[in-house]
Amino acid sequence: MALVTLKPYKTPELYLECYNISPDVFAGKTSAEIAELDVREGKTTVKLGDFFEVKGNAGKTPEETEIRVSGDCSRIKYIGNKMTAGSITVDGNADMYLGGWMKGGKIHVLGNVHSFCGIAMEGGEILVDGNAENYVGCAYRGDWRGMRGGTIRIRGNAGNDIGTFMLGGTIIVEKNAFIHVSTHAEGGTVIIKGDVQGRVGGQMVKGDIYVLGAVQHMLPGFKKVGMTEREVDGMTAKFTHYIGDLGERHLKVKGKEVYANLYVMAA
Amino acid sequence: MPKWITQVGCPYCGSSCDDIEVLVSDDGKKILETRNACVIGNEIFHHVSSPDRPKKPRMRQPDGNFKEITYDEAVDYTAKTLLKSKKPLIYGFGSTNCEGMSAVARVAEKAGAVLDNCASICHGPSFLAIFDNGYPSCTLGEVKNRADVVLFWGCNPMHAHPRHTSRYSIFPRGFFTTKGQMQRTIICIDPRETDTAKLANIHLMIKQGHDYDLFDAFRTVLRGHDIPAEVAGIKKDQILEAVEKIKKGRFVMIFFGMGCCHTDGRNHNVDIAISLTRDINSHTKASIMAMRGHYNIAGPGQVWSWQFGFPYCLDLSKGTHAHMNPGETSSVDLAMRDEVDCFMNVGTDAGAHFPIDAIKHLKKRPFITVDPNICMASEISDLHIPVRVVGVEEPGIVYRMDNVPIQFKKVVDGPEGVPSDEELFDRIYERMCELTETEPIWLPSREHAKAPTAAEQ
Amino acid sequence: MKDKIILNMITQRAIEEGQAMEKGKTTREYFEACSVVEMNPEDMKRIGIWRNTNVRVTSEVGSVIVKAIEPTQFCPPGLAHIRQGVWANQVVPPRTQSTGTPQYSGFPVTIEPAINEKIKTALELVQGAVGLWKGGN
Amino acid sequence: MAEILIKNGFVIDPTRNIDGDVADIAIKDDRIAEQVGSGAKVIDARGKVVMAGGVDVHAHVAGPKVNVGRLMRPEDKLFKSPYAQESYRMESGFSIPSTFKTGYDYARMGYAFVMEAAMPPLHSPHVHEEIHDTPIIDQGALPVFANNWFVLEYLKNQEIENSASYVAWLLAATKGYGIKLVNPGGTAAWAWGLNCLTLNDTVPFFDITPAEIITGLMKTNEYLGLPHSIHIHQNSLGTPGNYGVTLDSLRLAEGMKAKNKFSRDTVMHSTHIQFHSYGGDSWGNFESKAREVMDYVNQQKNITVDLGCVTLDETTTMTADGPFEHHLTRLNHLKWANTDVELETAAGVVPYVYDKDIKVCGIQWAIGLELGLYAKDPMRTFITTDHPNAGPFIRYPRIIKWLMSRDAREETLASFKYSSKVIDATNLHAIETERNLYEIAQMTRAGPAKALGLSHMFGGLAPGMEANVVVYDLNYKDMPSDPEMIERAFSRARWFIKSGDIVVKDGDIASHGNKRTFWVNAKVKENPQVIRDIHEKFLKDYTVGLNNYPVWDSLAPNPYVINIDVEA
Repeated sequence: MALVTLKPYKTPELYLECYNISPDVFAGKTSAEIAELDVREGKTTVKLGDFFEVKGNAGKTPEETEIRVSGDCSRIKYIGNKMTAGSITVDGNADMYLGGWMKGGKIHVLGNVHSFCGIAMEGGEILVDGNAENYVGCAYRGDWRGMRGGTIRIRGNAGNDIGTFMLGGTIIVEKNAFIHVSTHAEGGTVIIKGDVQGRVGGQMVKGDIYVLGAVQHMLPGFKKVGMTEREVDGMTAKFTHYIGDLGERHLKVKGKEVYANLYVMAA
Repeated sequence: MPKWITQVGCPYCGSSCDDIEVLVSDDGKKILETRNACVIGNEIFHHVSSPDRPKKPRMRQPDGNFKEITYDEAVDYTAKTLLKSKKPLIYGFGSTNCEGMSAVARVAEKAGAVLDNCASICHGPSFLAIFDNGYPSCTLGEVKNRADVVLFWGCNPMHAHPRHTSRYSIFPRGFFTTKGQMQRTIICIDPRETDTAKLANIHLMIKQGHDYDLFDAFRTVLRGHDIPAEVAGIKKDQILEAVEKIKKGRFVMIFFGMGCCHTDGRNHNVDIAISLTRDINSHTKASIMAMRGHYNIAGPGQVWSWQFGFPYCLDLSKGTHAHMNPGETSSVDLAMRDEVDCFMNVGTDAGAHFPIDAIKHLKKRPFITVDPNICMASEISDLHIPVRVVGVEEPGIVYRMDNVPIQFKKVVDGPEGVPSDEELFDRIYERMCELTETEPIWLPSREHAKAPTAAEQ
Repeated sequence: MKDKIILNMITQRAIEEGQAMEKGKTTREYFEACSVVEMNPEDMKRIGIWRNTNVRVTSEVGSVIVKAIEPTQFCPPGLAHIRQGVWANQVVPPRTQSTGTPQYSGFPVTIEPAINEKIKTALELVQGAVGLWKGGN
Repeated sequence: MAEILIKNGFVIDPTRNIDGDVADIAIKDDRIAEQVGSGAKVIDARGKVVMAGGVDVHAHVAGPKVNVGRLMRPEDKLFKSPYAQESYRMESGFSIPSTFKTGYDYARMGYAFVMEAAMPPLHSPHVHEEIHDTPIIDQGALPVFANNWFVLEYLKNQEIENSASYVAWLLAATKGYGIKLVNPGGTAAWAWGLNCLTLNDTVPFFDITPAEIITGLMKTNEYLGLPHSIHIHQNSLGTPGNYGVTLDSLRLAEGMKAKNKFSRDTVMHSTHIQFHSYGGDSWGNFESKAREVMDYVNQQKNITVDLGCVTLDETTTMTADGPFEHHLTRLNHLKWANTDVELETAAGVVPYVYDKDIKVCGIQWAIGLELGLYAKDPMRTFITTDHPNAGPFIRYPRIIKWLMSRDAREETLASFKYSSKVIDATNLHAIETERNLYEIAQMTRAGPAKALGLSHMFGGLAPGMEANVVVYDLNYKDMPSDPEMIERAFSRARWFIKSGDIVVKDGDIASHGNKRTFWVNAKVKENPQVIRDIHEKFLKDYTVGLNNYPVWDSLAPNPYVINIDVEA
């Protein structure tokens, strides 16, 4: 692995759109070439080197490229956009669209992330040590094809719209979530280890949700069908099993409707 | 002799009534009387003749006071400010015509601006829901002529759209609804007993903020499943009764408003309402409609959709393509995150209608208001540029809440020397081209074709 | 009796507000239409005020003095309503749930009597917020 | 504008039976001229093909339902704007491009005229707003009539004269071009959630059948002598086994005579015939009936068709056939927009993915091409995709490639997951026909121009015609062996002169030209009953004032009005 470090030395006046901070773009480039990559600030085009001190050359391929952003990226959008391999570590917070449209590789953020983290993700791994704002692992506006694969793990809390229109992959929120989990989902798994306020699984067609804490307001479209023991993220526990959303359409397999599952850990 | 002008459009709410009659003075300059308008519409027509209206741009001086300047100076300042900004935000358009919205789009494209309209703080979530789930809707005439079950969900037309219920939704006798109100079942869902709820056959006094749960209950019942004894503060029996009425309807109409868009879940409250509408269409005919607030607030959604593909929150700063993602490119989020470096408030009053914190953020940078009247935004602006009042002094196309285009007349002359929005923005655009030494892009067939005056019609 | 009460706030349109707004936001009519909070008489009783008493409404983002009135449209206990406009927006949280639209309705506020406090004009509130107010207090 | 001489190209002009002759085309101002002076700008077209500007008889490019499609599909725009050019307006959208992109993309392909295929009359100001924001290309729009209350009532009583007076009034009020029928009666039924699937289903309340509506409007059209024939989207679109209904509808033209002053000799244009040539009785045994349908079209000389070819893209369906879109959303579960328009019509919009690995999509693709290959008279069979329903219009060059190259077809067919099943359900695999450039010119220019009654202006290169001339990078004498080159050449014209302006150079937009809006003003003698009916319906049933209904002249700022004096 070849390590490229980006050390922020200047805060942008507005926000930077850094579609280029990705092993796919860095691969095969020297630190000088990387510093010359375009980033956008509003309608102006500037250079990555105008804001970051770049050290180290990238590997030949994305797989061999490791990027470390040693500093705060609270005003940096699109880190890891569309990346397919390699890794990125951010030593602070990151702004919107972290790992958006990501297909492979690994991103680790030590701080918090803003909204739309892992939007339309297809593969790879995102790990956030802090909190996430809203729309973790969501679809782009209007698209019925949301997150299709990969794993997003938020060690802290997350806001609303987790896994909206999700089709596959796994999202784990280790603390609490606000509202709207797996809305419109047609696959995938969301695990909330803390509490959720409500609207869990609304308009959900297919897929699984695990809540290890409490659901404050259950939707009327979810029906209790029994108790079950399940293994979740390395631990086994007893859950109350609900199916739903009974208000939504469902696919039929051999004449029987297949519902989405909501497992709430038994007290 | 003063003259009555008929079939005049009213530039107030999304009902966009076009049956107003206006008595205009001999010299064609003053409005003496109106007929058919609601109290609010009436106020607008009369306010136009107010002597306090500003007739010249006003620029804030270092001492904090305004000084009148010429339109040329105002145009020059605006053009330079937009060009200098890395990411200006141009917001508003609650009260302009489509001609103005088209002209401002050219300015925004040139300025690399974010272009947003009042939907952003109003029915924006409805757009998000439409993106996700579509919009099975109809024109208001269909409601008048056919609807026999009408739901008002989180909306209060008796206050926000005063003539809606008499022209379209509750009282009118239509082609297949010859008995008017007698033939309609009105269902109102609102946490308060509003004046609209008082007109309803069924009022479900929902627990505020739990609309999504109640919609889910409606859907669940409609699919033949059981629901808990109480949902969102509403007893199961009442829910079953309402669903039964809906199923028995021949044409079910759902109107929804800010009770869905301004509360927790925002877009998903509308989203699931659309799902419900889809479901009802498996039983009978059903449509849904957003109670849009202003007479032409559907306009920018139309104009910018055909010009750029998005109805609001358009980020045109990327040069090559337009980008939209409310939550990121929406005015209040941009303001709170300090993501823009110039704010232009056009035909609306962000000063009064944004949360005050957002205004504090925007005020850190140049702040320009284009509006016929003195308003909160104008009074905190660095520059206020007055324009003519659309629908009264300026004709133009407006889109009613059902997206029907209506050609609004002009009834009186505007104050001398005061331009229309379109004229002003074209001048700003031309100045921007001069300053950047670039050729303006005019579409030859389009530009400056003037709508007819009332007399010509 | 308590000295303050927590209510769920909504801010919505009213025809009085619409009419006054078109007359002008600096008019007496606009002031009277919008600088009010509608709350259930039971809730008023809980903090020991009569209708038409000034109260301080405080949310997570700020506070504003308005006059508590009996609802013109029935408001159940626990719910409060300030008509949309300048006074409401002193307390509306700008958070949007990443949808672009602020939390105009459904946010907690604390309401307490402020009998001797003056209700500010629209201009004072807005200009005051951005350091442009030149009138007295 | 001035003089231009396009020298030494291979000229293909079916209107004068010219097929690849090397010749010069002279342009003086906005017309083709016999000759020009020595000062003319010379364009060297040596080794390249020269044709008249293209004419699209049917595309949904402007108006409310197109815009609903744009509005509700942000994902159609994400990261997509391939050809955006500096110092032109921003371009946006794939299957439902912005108006700017629509004008630019048509121009890049060398198209001069595009007919907006369905205008809801109440929304006509919107249609014209979009048309004037669509640069370069000339456009007209067809108002929809077949579910309009006035028309249904007049035709129920067989009052052709009243129907004609109303149609003439509405064409003028909406600045419309001709008579469009969409799912006759079925859309009116949809207002109550119903449909008319055969020609003899009665329309609820109005007590009239689709067959009577079609015949009545055909008579109305010829009574008025409009430039275009009636333009019909038939009942039962997109349903397995619908070819029977299709043939029944086409047969209604038998015995009808065209009566007009525009050298149009057809009385019915049946649009996107691909969607109406289906056999089988379910999606399981769905199969092609292209041969049956085309055999009839070939022998029935007074009808024209356009193909509506499926292009195998992710696209957006939109039609005034409200019940069809509802049916579609129940099949694919994707978002659904609908707009019922008071007294007039309806429309629906649903995204659709024509996935080449789905058997039905492959069959649909084959049917469109079969129709184009079975056609014996390319002057009566036009290339379209029913944009954006079967695919976006920017795929016309790809359809041309498929029609011109069996290899290209076979390559596509072979790439299907279920290619053998598609082969079983269709005839395409066995068809060896390859269309030539002359036939392509008939199917994209000369033919549609004639059907629209515009053969005196468009579709050919005779002196006196509109100076719409396009130069494609194709060598008539040495056609490329790689079919991709055909697609590429038709996608980006080397030169395109539109009404005398050079609007495209080397595939890029070079000017905004001077677009026009075409509409038809048929003057009939005053008809007091119809005037009374109009006033009454606006007073009682509409929610818009009659005064505010007719489209302002300022909305069609550069009009080309075709005036007709209808003899009593």
